[in-house]
Amino acid sequence: MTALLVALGAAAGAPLRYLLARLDGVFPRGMLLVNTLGSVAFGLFAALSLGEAAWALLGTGFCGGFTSFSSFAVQAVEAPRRVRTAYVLATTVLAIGGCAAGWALGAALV
Amino acid sequence: MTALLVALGAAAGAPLRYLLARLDGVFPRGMLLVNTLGSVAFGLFAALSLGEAAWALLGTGFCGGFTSFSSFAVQAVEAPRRVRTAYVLATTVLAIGGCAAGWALGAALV
Amino acid sequence: MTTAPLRATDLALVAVGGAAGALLRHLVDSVAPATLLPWHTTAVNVVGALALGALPALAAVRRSHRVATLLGPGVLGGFTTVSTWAGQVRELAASGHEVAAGAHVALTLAAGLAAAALGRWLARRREPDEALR
Amino acid sequence: MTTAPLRATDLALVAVGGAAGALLRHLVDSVAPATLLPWHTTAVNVVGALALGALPALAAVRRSHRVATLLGPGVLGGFTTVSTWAGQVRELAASGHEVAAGAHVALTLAAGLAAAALGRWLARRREPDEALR
Repeated sequence: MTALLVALGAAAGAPLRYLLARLDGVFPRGMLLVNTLGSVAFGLFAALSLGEAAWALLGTGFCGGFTSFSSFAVQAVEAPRRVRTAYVLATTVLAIGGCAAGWALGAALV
Repeated sequence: MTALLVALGAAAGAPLRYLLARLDGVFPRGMLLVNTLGSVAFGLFAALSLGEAAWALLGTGFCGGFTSFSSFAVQAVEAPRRVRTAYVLATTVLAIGGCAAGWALGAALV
Repeated sequence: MTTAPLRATDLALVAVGGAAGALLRHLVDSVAPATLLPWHTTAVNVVGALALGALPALAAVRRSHRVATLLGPGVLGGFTTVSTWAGQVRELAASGHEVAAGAHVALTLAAGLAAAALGRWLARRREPDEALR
Repeated sequence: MTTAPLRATDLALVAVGGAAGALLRHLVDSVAPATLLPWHTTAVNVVGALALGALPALAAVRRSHRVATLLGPGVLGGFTTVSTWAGQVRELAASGHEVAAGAHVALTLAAGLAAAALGRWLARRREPDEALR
């Protein structure tokens, strides 16, 4: 059951990432947006203390399938040097900072 | 506080809709996707019986600000006749059916 | 598909406008009396569809892409909602009010589409006036 | 910005692949021993980055856009995750393990980027081979 919910959440999150990744230009702003938004949502859902099943669907499945480390890493490696540093820094700061912000927001709600 | 959360949720949902609406062609598939996904999420969140504050953020704010009836109605009126009927039917069926599916899923989780 | 470049300003305008529109909807929700049919949501959606249709009647909207973005996909997009409508229909049907659910679907669609068409017509009427000046 | 037409098939392939990738990640999560540093997530992300980089080494991926979409943004996109990584870093820092949080950031970045570069290099090495045949 939990596995099914993980798969279902990712089946929604992954194509949504694919759509937003179409915004990528020389700077991969689409993937940056995806990884930021997904981390905010992950922090928010984590703070809401969802049940195990809801967490499998929304946290592990949706947010996990929506964000992608592999795309980020390959894009960073392939980007022109001047873009690379900015992209790696921006993703790291916005993902972790966004997750903390999402958590803080969620914690204030429960 | 509730009002602030509604505004915050919509401030995230509305630009996300704007991005996905870029997929609109002769057939407004971007907005159809937005209204479907937003309704699925609305049904899911409703079934999870979130607290009042979390609901203001995710249901009223995010899903409400993400989906848009006004864009749907104006697009339907402006579409060529053969597109119009399909668009109105698809939006109605997918939004209400999607919301019911999201609810059923959420109800199975709690 | 839109191939126009995506501007960060536009996203910000939609975020600010969307927040304002959703706040306005929340205000309407909180003062509306509880009735079987959620008239206030129908009213929000019909008024929003009329306003979005008629938006080009405003000279400021025709002149400025930014004003159009703030008010259209921003304020009116955040004000109106498909998800709440769908949620209300589902809830009415699930609680045994199938007729009310059907009426909520039909009334919102009929009045909303008519309002959008009326708005477009109003906006179109204004253009020759402007051209004559 | 991508201006290539959007195909429904691609979205379906990404959905199916993403679900399979996430399932695989869930499997790794559920068999991984509980340690302070979540090594299993680092491993998932590093392996996924290596695999995505090396993907063009597969002839089937070079020949078929669909296979590439299924495996790349699909399976490997759903398998790897930034949100879980960010969530773990936040949790480590919030529970007073600031050094572990910093190490998790640095190790994932260093190993992940190196793996992606190695994967790309491996894929590039193969191309001349193929051309010589």
